[in-house]
Amino acid sequence: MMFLVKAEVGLKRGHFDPEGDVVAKSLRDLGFSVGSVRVSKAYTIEVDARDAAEAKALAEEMCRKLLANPTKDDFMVEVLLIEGRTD
Amino acid sequence: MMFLVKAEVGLKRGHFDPEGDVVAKSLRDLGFSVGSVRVSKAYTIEVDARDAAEAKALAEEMCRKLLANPTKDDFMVEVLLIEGRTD
Amino acid sequence: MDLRKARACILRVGGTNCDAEVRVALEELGLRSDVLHMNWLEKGRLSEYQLLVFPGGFSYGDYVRAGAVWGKKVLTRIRRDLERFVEDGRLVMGICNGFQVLVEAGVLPGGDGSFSTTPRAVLANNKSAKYECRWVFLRGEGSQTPFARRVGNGETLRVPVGHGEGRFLSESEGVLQELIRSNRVVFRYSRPSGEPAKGAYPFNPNGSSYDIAAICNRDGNVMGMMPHPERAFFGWQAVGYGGPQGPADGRKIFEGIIDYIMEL
Amino acid sequence: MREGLIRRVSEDPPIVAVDLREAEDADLLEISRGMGLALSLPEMKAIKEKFGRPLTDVELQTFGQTWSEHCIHKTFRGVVETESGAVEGLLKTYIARATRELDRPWCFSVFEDNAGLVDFDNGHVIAAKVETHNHPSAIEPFGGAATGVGGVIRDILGVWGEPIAVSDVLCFGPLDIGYSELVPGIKHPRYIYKGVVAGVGSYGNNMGIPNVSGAIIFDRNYTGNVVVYCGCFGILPKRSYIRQTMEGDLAVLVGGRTGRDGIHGVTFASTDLPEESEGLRSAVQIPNPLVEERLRRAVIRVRDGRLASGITDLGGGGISCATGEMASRSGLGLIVNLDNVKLKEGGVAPWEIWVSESQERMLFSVPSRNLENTSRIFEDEELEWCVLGSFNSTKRLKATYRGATVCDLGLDFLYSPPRIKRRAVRVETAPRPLMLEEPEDLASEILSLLSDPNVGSREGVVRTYDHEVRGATVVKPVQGESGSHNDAGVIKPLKDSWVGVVISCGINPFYPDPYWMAACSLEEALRNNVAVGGRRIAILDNFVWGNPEREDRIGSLLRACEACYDFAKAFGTPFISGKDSLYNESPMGPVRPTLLITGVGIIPDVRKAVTSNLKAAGDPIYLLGTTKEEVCGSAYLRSKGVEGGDWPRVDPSVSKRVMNALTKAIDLGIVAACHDLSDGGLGAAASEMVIGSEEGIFLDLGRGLMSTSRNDFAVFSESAGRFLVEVRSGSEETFEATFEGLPVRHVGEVLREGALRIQDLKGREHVLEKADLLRSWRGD
Ligand SMILES: Nc1ncnc2c1ncn2[C@@H]1O[C@H](COP(=O)(O)OP(=O)(O)O)[C@@H](O)[C@H]1O
Ligand SMILES: [Mg+2]
Repeated sequence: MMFLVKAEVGLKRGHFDPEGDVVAKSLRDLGFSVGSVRVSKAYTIEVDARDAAEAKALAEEMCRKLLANPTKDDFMVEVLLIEGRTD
Repeated sequence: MMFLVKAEVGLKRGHFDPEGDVVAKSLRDLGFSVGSVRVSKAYTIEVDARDAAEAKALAEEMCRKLLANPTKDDFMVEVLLIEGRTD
Repeated sequence: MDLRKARACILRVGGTNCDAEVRVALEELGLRSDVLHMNWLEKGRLSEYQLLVFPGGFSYGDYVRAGAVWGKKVLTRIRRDLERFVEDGRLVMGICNGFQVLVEAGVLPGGDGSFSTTPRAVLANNKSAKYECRWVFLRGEGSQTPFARRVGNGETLRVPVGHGEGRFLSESEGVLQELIRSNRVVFRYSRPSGEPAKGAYPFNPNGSSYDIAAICNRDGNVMGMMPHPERAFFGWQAVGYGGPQGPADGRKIFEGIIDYIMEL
Repeated sequence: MREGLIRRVSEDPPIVAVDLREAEDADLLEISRGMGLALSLPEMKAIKEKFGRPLTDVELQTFGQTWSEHCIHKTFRGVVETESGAVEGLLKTYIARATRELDRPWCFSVFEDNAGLVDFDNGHVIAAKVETHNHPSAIEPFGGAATGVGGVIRDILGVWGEPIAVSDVLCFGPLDIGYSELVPGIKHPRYIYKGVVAGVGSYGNNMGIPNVSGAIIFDRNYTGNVVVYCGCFGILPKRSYIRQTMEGDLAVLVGGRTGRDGIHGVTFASTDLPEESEGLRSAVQIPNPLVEERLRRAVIRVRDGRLASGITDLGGGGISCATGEMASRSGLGLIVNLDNVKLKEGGVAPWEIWVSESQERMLFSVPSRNLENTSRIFEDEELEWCVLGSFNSTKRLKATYRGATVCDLGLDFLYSPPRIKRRAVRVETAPRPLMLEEPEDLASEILSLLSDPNVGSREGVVRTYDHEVRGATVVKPVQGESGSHNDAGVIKPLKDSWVGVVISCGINPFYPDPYWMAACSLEEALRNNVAVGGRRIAILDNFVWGNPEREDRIGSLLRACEACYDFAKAFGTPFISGKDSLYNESPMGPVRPTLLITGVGIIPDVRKAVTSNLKAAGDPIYLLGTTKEEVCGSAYLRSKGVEGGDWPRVDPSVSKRVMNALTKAIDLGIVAACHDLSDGGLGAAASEMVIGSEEGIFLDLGRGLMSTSRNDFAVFSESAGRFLVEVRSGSEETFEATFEGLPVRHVGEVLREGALRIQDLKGREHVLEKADLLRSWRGD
C-alpha cells in the first residue's frame, strides 16, 4: 500500500543556521518583526509499506541513510495519509 | 507576544521537481520502494504578533513577499505554539 | 553622448562575485565603470550613470531562492530611483544572478506600468538538479533591444553559463506568449546549427521554457540573461570554443551597449 | 584518577584548574584523554616539569592545540629512527632540503607562511596552498568538504592573496560497495561522494573562485578513510606582502562569530577516527561562504589601503593558535581579552572560545592609528569585528576573561615542544609474478577500461564546479561539447600581462612501492603541467598516511619523502608548501599511503597554451617516452582485480629532457594538441583525444618505442614520462630536431573521421568509433 510520508530534516539546535539568519534579516528589512528563523527541508515521499507504522519506520531509515546526517541534523517523520484516503 | 510559526513553501502541483526526482532515484538505489518525492522548504519563524491569527496572517504575507514565488510555489502556514507554552 | 563622459554602475551586495570581470569588459570598450555596494548608493546617485549592471554571483548565499533576497532589497532600498532610471531609457543589465534579481524584483518581465508587484516569472532550479558550468549556443531572436543590436536575427553566439537555478518559467502561458509576440525574448538556447534547442539537454542547459536564455522589458532597455557574456569577451577566454585568436562572441553584447550610449 | 588534581575554580564562568605537580604518569594520560588534548606522555611530562603551579583548562588546551600534529607537524619535525640511523626531521631532511639546495631565486617565501609564494609577472607573486579535510568530511561530507575549501581559501587570504583558483582531489570507496561490507560508524561511499562533491562545489561557486584542477579516485581502501584535498591559488603585488606586527598594534578578529563548532578539530585530526564518530557533534562545521566572500573583499581593501601590519587566518586551534603564531613570528607577546569575542551562543566556556574553530574568521594586526579606517572597511562589508587585545614585548601569550587571567604562557616554551621520536621499519616491496593472459580483443578491452570509474569522464562532477567565474580561465579542466579532459588548468590573472598560471596535480597511490609511488606522483604533476605549456614549476606535497606511531606507516612515509627529495632535485622543481595529514585510520584499517603533488607553473603567453583535443586531419601524431611492461597497480590491472608485475619507475635524466624539449616545441607553436599518458595509459589518452574532437587518430603500436611484445601492455602500461602529441603538419622535421636523441616516435596520424584505429604489434587493426568511446567513457 502506498503511504504519503513527510520527513522534515533540519539542523540540530545549537548549530548556527546561516540560511535562517539571512532570511530573518531580510524579513526584518521588509518590515516584519521577527526573532530567529530556522530553515529545514521537508520531503514528501510516497512509500510502499504494509501499514502506517512500517511506512514511518522506513522513512526514518531513509533519513538515517540519506536525507539527514544524524551528527548535525534532527529529523521528524509523520505519516500524512494512506494514498487515496485522507482520513 | 512571540509566536512560533511554520511556513512551508513547496512547488505547485504539476511543477516538475528536479531535486525530488534525484532524491527518489537515490532512495530507490538504496533499495527503498518509493514513488515520487517532493521537496519543500520549511521556515520556522518567531513572529511578534498580538494573537495566533495575526501571526498566521503575517507569516502568509512573508510568504507572498519573500519566501514563495507565485509562479512556481505554494505555501502553507501553521502556528506551532505561543512562545513559552506548548499547548 | 561622448563615451568618455558616460559611466556604468556595477552593483554588488554580499555574495556578488562577477563584478570585476564585467568591469574589465566595459572598460576595455572605453566605458568607465564603478563597482558599488548597494548600501553606498545614496538617493539620486543612480542618475550619474548610463548603465546599471546587476552582475552574477550568489547574493545573500542565494538563500530562499536565487536572487530573491537581493531582489526584495532592491525594492525596499532603490525602487524609486531604479524606476526613474528605467523610465529615462537608461540601460539595465542583469547577468545570471542579476537576471534572477531583476525577475524577483518584478522588473522583468515587468508589469503593465513598469515593475510588477509580484514576480511574474521565476528562474527555477535546473532540470538536471545540478549546477551547470558549460558553454552554450545562443540564438539571437531579432529583438529590438540595444543589447542585441550587434547580433543578427538567427545568429548564434557561443557563451558559457554557470548556474544552478536558470530554468525560466513564466507565471502563465499568457505571459510567455506575450513575451514572444512582443519580441522580448532576446536569446534562446540553440544547437550549434542555430536551431532552437527545443528543450534538448545539454543545448538547453536548464530546461527553460521556450529555450529562453534572455529577455528584455517592453522598451528593450532592461535585459536579463543567464549566460555570462563577460566570460566570452576576449579570445583567450574561449580556448576550445573558438579562441584564442580574435574577440569572443559575448563582446557583441557589450558593444551594443556602447553603441547605444554613444547615440544618447 | 586521583582526587584533587582537577579542581573547579569558578562555576560561572566555568574555569577548571589542573594541578599536574602530583600527577602520576597514568593521571597525565588520563587528563590528556579526558580533556581531549591528544598529548602523549612525554609531552604531558614536559608540561608538568615546566610549571610549578596548577594550569587552567585554557592553558592546557593551548598546549593540546599548539602541540598537535596538525599545528606543529610533530612527526615531520621529529626524529625518525631507522635501522640505518636517525633522520632529524623529514621536512628538513627531504622536503625543505630539496628547496634549499635548488635555491631558486623566484621562490619568494617557502614553508613559512600560510601559503608558498613564488614570483610572477609585473611585480606580483603567486600564492599556493593545498590542505586536507579528511576527518571532517568522513563525519559530515558536505560541511567537511565545504569548510575544507573555505579553510584553504583563508590560507591564501592569510598571505594577502586574492584567490584566483581552487582545486580538489578526492578519494572515495567504490560507489557500488554493499552496505553489508561497511563497518558501523562508516558512511556509505555514495553518501560521502555526493556530499563532498556538493560541498566543494558549493563553497567555490559561492565564493566565485574557479575550480580548475583535480582528480577523483575510487578504491576499496578509501571506504573507511575518505581523502579530501582542497587547494587554493592566489595573486598579490609583492609589495603588499606585509608581515611586520609591532609592539602596541591591536589584534583584530573579523568575520563569523565564535561558537562551539569545530571544537577539537585539531586534536581530532591527530588521532585515529573513532568508531563512534556520531558523538562528535561539535567537530562538525557549518559552512557559511557568504561571510567569507565579504572577508575576501575586506582583506583586499585593507591590504590595498596598507592599513594592517599583519594578517593570518584562523584554522586549527582557533584564536589560541592564530594569536600565538602571530606574536611568536614577530618576537612579541600578546594579551587577549576573551570578553570581546562575539559569540554565537551563550554559555561558551573560556577555553572553548579560545580554541573554537568556528569558520570564516581572520586575524589582523593593526596599528592603533589605523583602527578607525580598518574597522570602517569591515562595517562597509557588513562584517562583525572586535579588538581582541594588543601586542606587547613580553613574549607571553596571555588571556583574560571577566577580569581573571585564564592563560599566561611563555611563547618560547609553547613553540618548542619536546621533539618526538618515531621508529621506522623498512618495508620491502618486491614485484610479484603476474598471471594474466593477453586478451584478444583490444577494442573491447579499451572500451571496458574507459568505463572504469577511475578512468571515465569526470564531466558529471567538474561541470558542477564553476571553472569560468572571474573570466580568467584559459585552459579549462573539461572542454568542448563532450567534456574531454585537459591536463592542467591555465589562468590569466593579470589584465595587463599575457603570463598565465598553470595548475596541475599528480597522484598515483596504487604503485605498491612508496618510493616509486611518490616519484610517479611528482613526475605526473610536472607532466600534466608541461603538457599545456607550463614551466618553472613549483610543487606542493600533501601526505595522507596512517598512524605514524606504527613503524610500518612511518617506514613507507620515509621512503616517499626520500623520493620527494630525489626527484624534486632531479627535476629542479622546489617544494614551496605542503601539509601532512596523519592518523588516517578507521575501523576498516589504515588509509592507503597517498601522496598528492600539486604543480604550479607559468606560461609566458597564455595564447600558446595547448589543449588535448585534435586540431587538423593529416597532422602527425608522436608518442614521447618509452612504454615498458609497467602495469602493476595500473588502472588496467585494477579493473581486472589482478595484482603483480612491475610498477612504473621514473628516469629523470630522460623525462626531464623530454619535458624541456616539449616546452621548446610548444613555444615554437608546432604542437597542436598534447595529452599526458597516465591512468589507462596510451589507450585512455588516445581515446580522450578522440572523444574531445571531430577528428580521429590512427596509431601504429609497432612504430612506438615499446619494450613489450604484448598488445595489452603496449596500450595500458602506465610507464612514466610519456605524452601523445599532435604536431602541426609540415613541422615534423623541426619537431624531431627538437627531440634529437630522445625517445620519440612518429606513431600515427590525425584522421578525418571520429574514430580510434589501432594497428597492434601483430599487425591487426582495431577500430573504435567515437560514439562508442564516448558512451563507455561517459557511462551512459
Ligand atoms: N575533482 C575534480 N575537481 C576539479 N577538476 C577535476 C576533478 N577531477 C578531475 N578534474 C579535472 O578533470 C580533468 C581530468 O581529470 P583526470 O581524469 O584525473 O585526468 P586525465 O584523464 O586527463 O589524466 C583534469 O583537468 C582535472 O583537473
Ligand atoms: Mg592528465
